[in-house]
Amino acid sequence: MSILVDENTRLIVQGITGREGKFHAEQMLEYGANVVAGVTPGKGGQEVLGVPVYDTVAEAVEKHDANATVLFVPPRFTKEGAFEAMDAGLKLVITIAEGVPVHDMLEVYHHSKKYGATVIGPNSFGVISPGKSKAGFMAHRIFSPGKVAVLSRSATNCYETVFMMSNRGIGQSTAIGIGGDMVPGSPFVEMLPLLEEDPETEAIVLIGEIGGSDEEIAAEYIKENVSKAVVALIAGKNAPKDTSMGHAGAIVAPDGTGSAENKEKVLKEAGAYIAESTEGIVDILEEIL
Amino acid sequence: MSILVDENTRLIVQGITGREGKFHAEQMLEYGANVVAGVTPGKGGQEVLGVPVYDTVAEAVEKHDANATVLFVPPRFTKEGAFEAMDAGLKLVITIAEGVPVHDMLEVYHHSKKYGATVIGPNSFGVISPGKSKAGFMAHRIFSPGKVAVLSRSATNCYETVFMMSNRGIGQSTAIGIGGDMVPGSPFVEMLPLLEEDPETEAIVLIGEIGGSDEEIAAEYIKENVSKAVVALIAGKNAPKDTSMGHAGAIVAPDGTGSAENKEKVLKEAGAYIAESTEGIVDILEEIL
Amino acid sequence: MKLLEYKSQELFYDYNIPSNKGLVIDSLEDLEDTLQDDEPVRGNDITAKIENYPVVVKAQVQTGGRGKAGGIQFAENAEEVKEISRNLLGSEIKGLEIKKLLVVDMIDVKKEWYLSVTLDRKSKTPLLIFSTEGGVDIEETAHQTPEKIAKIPINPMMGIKDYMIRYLVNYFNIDPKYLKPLYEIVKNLYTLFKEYDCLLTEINPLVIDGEGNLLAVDGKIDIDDNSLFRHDDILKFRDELTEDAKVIEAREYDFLYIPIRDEGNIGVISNGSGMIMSSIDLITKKGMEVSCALDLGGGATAERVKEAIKIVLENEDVELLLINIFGGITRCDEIARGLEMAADAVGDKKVIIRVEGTNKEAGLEIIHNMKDTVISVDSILEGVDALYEHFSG
Amino acid sequence: MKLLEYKSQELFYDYNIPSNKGLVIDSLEDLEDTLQDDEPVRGNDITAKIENYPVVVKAQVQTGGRGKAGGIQFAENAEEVKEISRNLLGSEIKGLEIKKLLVVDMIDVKKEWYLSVTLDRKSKTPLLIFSTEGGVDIEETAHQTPEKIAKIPINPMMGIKDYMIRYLVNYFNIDPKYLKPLYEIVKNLYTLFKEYDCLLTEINPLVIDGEGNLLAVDGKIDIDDNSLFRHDDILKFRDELTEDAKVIEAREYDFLYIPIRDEGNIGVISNGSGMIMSSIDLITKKGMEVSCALDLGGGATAERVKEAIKIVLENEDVELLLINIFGGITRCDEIARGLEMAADAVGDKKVIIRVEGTNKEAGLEIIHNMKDTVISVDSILEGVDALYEHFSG
Repeated sequence: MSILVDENTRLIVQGITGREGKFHAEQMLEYGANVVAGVTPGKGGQEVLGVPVYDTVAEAVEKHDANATVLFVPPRFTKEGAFEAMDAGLKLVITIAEGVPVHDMLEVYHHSKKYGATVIGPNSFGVISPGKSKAGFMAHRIFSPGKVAVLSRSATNCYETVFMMSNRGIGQSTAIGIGGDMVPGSPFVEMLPLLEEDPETEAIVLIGEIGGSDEEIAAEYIKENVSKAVVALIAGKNAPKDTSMGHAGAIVAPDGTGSAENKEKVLKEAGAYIAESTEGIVDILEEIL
Repeated sequence: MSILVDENTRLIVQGITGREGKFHAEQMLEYGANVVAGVTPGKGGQEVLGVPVYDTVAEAVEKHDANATVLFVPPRFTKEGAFEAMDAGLKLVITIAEGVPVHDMLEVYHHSKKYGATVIGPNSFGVISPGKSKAGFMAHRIFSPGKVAVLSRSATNCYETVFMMSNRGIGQSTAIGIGGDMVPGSPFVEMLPLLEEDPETEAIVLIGEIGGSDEEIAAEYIKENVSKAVVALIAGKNAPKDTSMGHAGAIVAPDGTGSAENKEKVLKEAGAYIAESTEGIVDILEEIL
Repeated sequence: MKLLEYKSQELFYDYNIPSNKGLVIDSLEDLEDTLQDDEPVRGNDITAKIENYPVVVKAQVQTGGRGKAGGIQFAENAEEVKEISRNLLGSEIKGLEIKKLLVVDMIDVKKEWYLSVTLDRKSKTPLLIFSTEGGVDIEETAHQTPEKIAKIPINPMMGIKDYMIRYLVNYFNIDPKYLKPLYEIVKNLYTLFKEYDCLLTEINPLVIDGEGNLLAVDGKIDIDDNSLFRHDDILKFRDELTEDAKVIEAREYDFLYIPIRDEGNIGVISNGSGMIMSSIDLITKKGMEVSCALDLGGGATAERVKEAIKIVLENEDVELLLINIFGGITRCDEIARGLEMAADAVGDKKVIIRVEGTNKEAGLEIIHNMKDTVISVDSILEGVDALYEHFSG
Repeated sequence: MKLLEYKSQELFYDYNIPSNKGLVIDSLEDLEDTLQDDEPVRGNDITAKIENYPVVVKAQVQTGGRGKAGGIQFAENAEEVKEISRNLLGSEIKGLEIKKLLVVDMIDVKKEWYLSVTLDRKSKTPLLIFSTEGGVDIEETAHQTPEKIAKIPINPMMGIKDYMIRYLVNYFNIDPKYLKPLYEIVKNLYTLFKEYDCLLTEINPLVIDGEGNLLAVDGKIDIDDNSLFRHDDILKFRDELTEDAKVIEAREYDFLYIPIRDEGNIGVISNGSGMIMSSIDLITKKGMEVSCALDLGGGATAERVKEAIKIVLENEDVELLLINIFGGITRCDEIARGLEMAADAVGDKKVIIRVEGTNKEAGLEIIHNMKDTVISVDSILEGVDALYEHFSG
């Protein structure tokens, strides 16, 4: 029992017949994920890696009682794919694609709230509960089971952190790619209650970056509701204003909204430990655990 | 403290400068309702019956901390008016108009669920908590304070029932006009939890009629969740199929969906007392209270 | 408002839903012109003419079972079209006058499907219904073999997505080549459903013809009466519907007139839909039958009450009249004066009247001065008892 | 993608938002033709010509403070337009070349308002922002007198409703005669915002002219880069934007090149946005400055790595290069071989390289065989220390 994804997750891979989808489905299967079906319109009836493929998510859900999906579909089809998944009754939809139009995500975001579905990503490595299951494309070898949850807008900063954590004997309960886009399906604040409740999580690493207000909103929540230790890093302190740093969401507005300074300030006020580098995160974890 | 409307209700009347709006605002004020403001676009700055009028609901809410609204606007403007009210933050929206297009109500219905707002009506007499306050056009003289809640799709059947109840010494906690349309803002089932919780309500009268499945859905809920006595009447047993009986919602589908027989059957199975006439409702109430 | 078949077909055409072309005939003179000029007489923008015989001539009436009643006939040539038209135009099917005929190409039917979008009151969403068993009574299919019908609720903020159709195609084992055309038809049908405030848009049958095309061969559209203010193009067709003349007459006074049972001999007038239904229920429970009911709505004046009484009593079947008023906005004295003014129409017929509410005393005073065929009662139950005393059914 | 003013004005025109007419000049030759023929040279469907002098000549560059920098000038006659154009075209404002001029009618400005629709990341909805204090820096106003700015979140499923505008008109005490035209403009601006996948649509100032008309006199539109696949008409204007040549060059290889600081002398190459930011943060914290950064994205081949290194090192300001790779899809040996292939571009410049992850050993073997200006480190902190040793800032 971990949050979002674990050994009970019956996973669908949308886009399983594509190059990326197939490659990562294989990786997921190797890692022990219970990939019960794949979906590719027009490819229903085939098998990929021994996994049956369906034309629609609804069929895959009906036949295999799936309860989560990960989308390896191009960014322009992510909205449609997420809608199809929610419409088929799935309450966990993990989206990977980088480059999803933000207006598409607005629709997905508001729909998911209405349906009570959790959408992770896009522009995310996915979700992994080390030793149990994974749904996404993260390099799972660097992860190790343990008691620290990691939430990250950035894949690479998450990898750096987790790599050092594992090397220094600090395992992870679940790592979630919040994603680097302007409108993530599930901002930090929506994951925090799950982690606060999760008996397998003892501390939370929050890897944020410049842009938006999701870290500030998380800080408000942490202040009032999170009893577990939170270690936070905000990347992009020295990025120029009004310039996208690669992630569509990593941009400080001309008026200063989204600056690293403010995020660090309110997180600190909320009681979080502030790390100066990914290595610093692990130093703090070693100290407090 | 009654459900929906009571002495703490700070009511707005949308359309207060219209003939109907003004007449019923006066009635409501006479009854003791706390009508804090009126809204009519283009009439902001005026006063009606000593009540200040604003151009927008948002202004009325800001200035008077209103927490509910009743709409005396023509059916074709009901959707817009309800949206404006919800957008201004109001969580209780009472709509009166007969003849609101059902596709408009579909939008209002789904929006209200998203916002967590309660919409009563349309095609409803409103809501009254006798002796405390009222929001609507019901003939309040026939009501009397007491411990029986009345939910009714029909105004006239409600009046008949309440008139006899009051004459025979059975008062009402709150009476709610569910409304006679195909898609009511709040079907029976959404009012039942409030009444089950309400310490001032001891028994519930449910006046349904042919058409739709809202009585069946209510029956399911009653079976599992309602401990208080429920007395139900279903009007329209002898109405011809596929013919609207005046209320847009009172129509049995060609396939028999919405028949009185089925509604009575499932309500009975759910433990409700079935009355054969409005007078019968009062007979049963006398017996069980 | 339920549109006639030809009007539904026109809307299908407007929404790019392939339907079989047809021409509409509403008089024999027009028919002569049409057949001579080889030009259509349709009062709309679809051009059509008879190009190939045989054709099908379909009576435009709002009732099921037209075929069995002789309302659908085949013609091999122009003479036969004239002959059939002469027979059908002006005649009646199930009491409904045939005012218009639709003449359409004969379709080479390979398969018949069922497709509709309806408003599902249970889920408060539009509902897409599809079956490969079309051309028959869908309610029958739903009852006998529910697995042969697929029902898909449509999220109104999402609309029709192609995965829904992929699902249908797989579920029913349909040749994938129909995926795209079926998707287009469903999407367009849903757009029509939304844009015209429909309660129902139905294609039955949706036909696959000899060339593998999908064609809407018969259609039903029901438009929300409350939305007609924004559909002028539809409103103007209301009068051509084969409705009860009394319904139309009552509508002019803003009353709702409802024919109840052919065998009934009791008329009911009340001021509200709920009371109408309750009155009918109680009367029927006593073994009597209601012929018709009229809803005054709120606040009727004496003048309008008079007209309402005349409309009901001019129905020859009505021998007894029950007036049941619970007055809020409606004033009891206006009701009483209206009854007074309708004395001629009442004649010797028995009227049971019950008034309650606003100005009851003033009303009763007027009523008590009337002749003794007007019987005043104090509740609906008393009223029904009084009816029973005079019931001759 | 931030559109130039003239392109924003064109979209306003397309969406029925009244804007002041203008013509676009991109060469002196065209200008001559235009002034002679009295015909417009705009490459689009808006016809405009200079009808009345004086006019305003506005440099089309993507930066604030154009006016102060001489980018907005007034001309009394055709000669002055030519003179100004000769001076401006091809010159630079804040390092950005002026490729186009917009010549517009001089407006008799009575009032200046501010209006925008932006994507509010906090509420995840579009946000309508309005102020009667337009024509100035809205961020300044927001800071100094926040009560002079109204912000209204827009429910994306609901859109713009007229009560929102009624509210604004009352809040700012605006003459009610502007209610309707303002409503139309806001509604159209929001439609534009949605249909063109905008992050920002801004009119500043929205002017009331001498005749009491509302006019969009300057506009900014920012379109989501990720949506450009469905906006071909916009995509083709990307090249005319005055962007860093290196950004364009890098984009051809699907890299993201980000100029960081003019004073910087360190280049950073990494495989992910987060690592880029982290690297810059750590370098800056040590008192050093980054000139530019390049994000390889995932899975770069040796050939592409070579090109990336060349793009960064061809920047003359770059004296030191940090390559920081955490390889998942990206293979460390490909990185190392790319560096090998870029030997010419590297020359004698110091390269600090850190590789971790997939095929690390193979990568390190290649790196260890390189000359000693290539310094291999085992973590980003070590890398920053190594940079500091060689820093000459």
